[in-house]
Amino acid sequence: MATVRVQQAVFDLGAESAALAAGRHDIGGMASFVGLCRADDGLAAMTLEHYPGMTERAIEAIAAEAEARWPLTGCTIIHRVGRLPPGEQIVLVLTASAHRAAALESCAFLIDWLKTRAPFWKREEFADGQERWVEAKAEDDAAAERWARG
Amino acid sequence: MATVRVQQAVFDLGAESAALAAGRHDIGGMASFVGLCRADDGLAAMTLEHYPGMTERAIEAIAAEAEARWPLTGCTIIHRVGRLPPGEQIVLVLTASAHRAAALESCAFLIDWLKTRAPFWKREEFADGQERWVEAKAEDDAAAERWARG
Amino acid sequence: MRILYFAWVRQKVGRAEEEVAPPPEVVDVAGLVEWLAAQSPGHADAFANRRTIRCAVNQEFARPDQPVRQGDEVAFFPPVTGG
Amino acid sequence: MRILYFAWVRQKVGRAEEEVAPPPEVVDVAGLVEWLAAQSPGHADAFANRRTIRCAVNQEFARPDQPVRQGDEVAFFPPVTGG
Repeated sequence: MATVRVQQAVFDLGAESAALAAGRHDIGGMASFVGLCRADDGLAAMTLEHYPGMTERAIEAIAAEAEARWPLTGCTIIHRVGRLPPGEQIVLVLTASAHRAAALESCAFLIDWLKTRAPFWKREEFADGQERWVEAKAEDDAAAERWARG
Repeated sequence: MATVRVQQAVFDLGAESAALAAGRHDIGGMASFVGLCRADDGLAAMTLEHYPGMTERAIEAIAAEAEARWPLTGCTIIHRVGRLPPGEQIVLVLTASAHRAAALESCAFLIDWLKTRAPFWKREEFADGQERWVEAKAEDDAAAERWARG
Repeated sequence: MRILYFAWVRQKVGRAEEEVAPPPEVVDVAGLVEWLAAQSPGHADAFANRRTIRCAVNQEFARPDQPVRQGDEVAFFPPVTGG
Repeated sequence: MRILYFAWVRQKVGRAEEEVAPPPEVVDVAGLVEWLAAQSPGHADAFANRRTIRCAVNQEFARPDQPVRQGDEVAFFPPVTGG
């Protein structure tokens, strides 16, 4: 059963990783991905909006899909919301398995699916006061699509 | 330039990750892999032997190959040696890039190549007193082979 | 029926949510979009380009032919950009 | 020439390293293996199955036809199993 959290607060990769491994001797590999806010093109901050209720359900469904595809011993997904300046963490995906390939592949799968299936929207603020909503990227759809079955 | 360490001491994923991101606003994603010692078949401990000098050179060469293939903003590789009971961390691979695919792919590449190109050897001790050297796995060669070019 | 709007759809409509009572001939998401688009200039603007709008019915992604009925929670938003 | 042994190769030879002075006809890794294998029963055992032994010359992986000369550091070990 995955741990899923949507929160404003920063997360702690080391603590989350330790929690997933605590007391277990059956984990051979843990993989993580942390998405961060880049200061591209004079970006001053990013604000993440989400759909409370649906977000958690959608992430839990994505995690359940990963657990069905790979033999995971644990999975943690944390996505931040609110206003985040450059350098701030946005999202954490953490997977653990007896085998490294399962941990690495499921981690890549989860972040690809999160990008296209979880109801979050990013608005960018720039140093000159301009604001704009980030547009969905075709490359993200393509990345998610490569995990399609059949 | 990658950070490469071969050490007996435990490492701290959170601290290493924070160090790689410190003061930077150009990182979009960080990927990590941590290999751990599993308690399979009554394993009491694993002892890692290495080739001092060559180990560091080999890991630096592997890291340089990753940096040539992907646009990384940072890379940290730590491999422990000595006696490690089940549950202990063995290896850390950490990569950072502007883009998530580069971070995720280079992380998978590095652990696959480390497994087949860095001079470490594992000896297993079992609860019944038996000891044996771990044999190289054909699946590890296959995993490393998929990154071959051309 | 409770309607929720997110991101620029919310900004264009001018509100985050509203309770609506569409007429009986509104039976699916496509019909609901047509009806909502006629409610105000802001609604019309938000739904001007149907292809850029996504929908969820009761917190599950939904296509235009998905049935909607009284009591449903229906959300409209742009393609997602999290992660 | 400095020879290093690791893992079960070290255990079979019975030492971690040794200084050797092979005759002039030993010019490459393959020749060095032949010569070393004749030095003791432990050496013979370690090199019994040539295909399971890997070699590095001056800390770079080397094939059987790699030249070796006085002053080189040559290491023999099983296929690596780190990570």
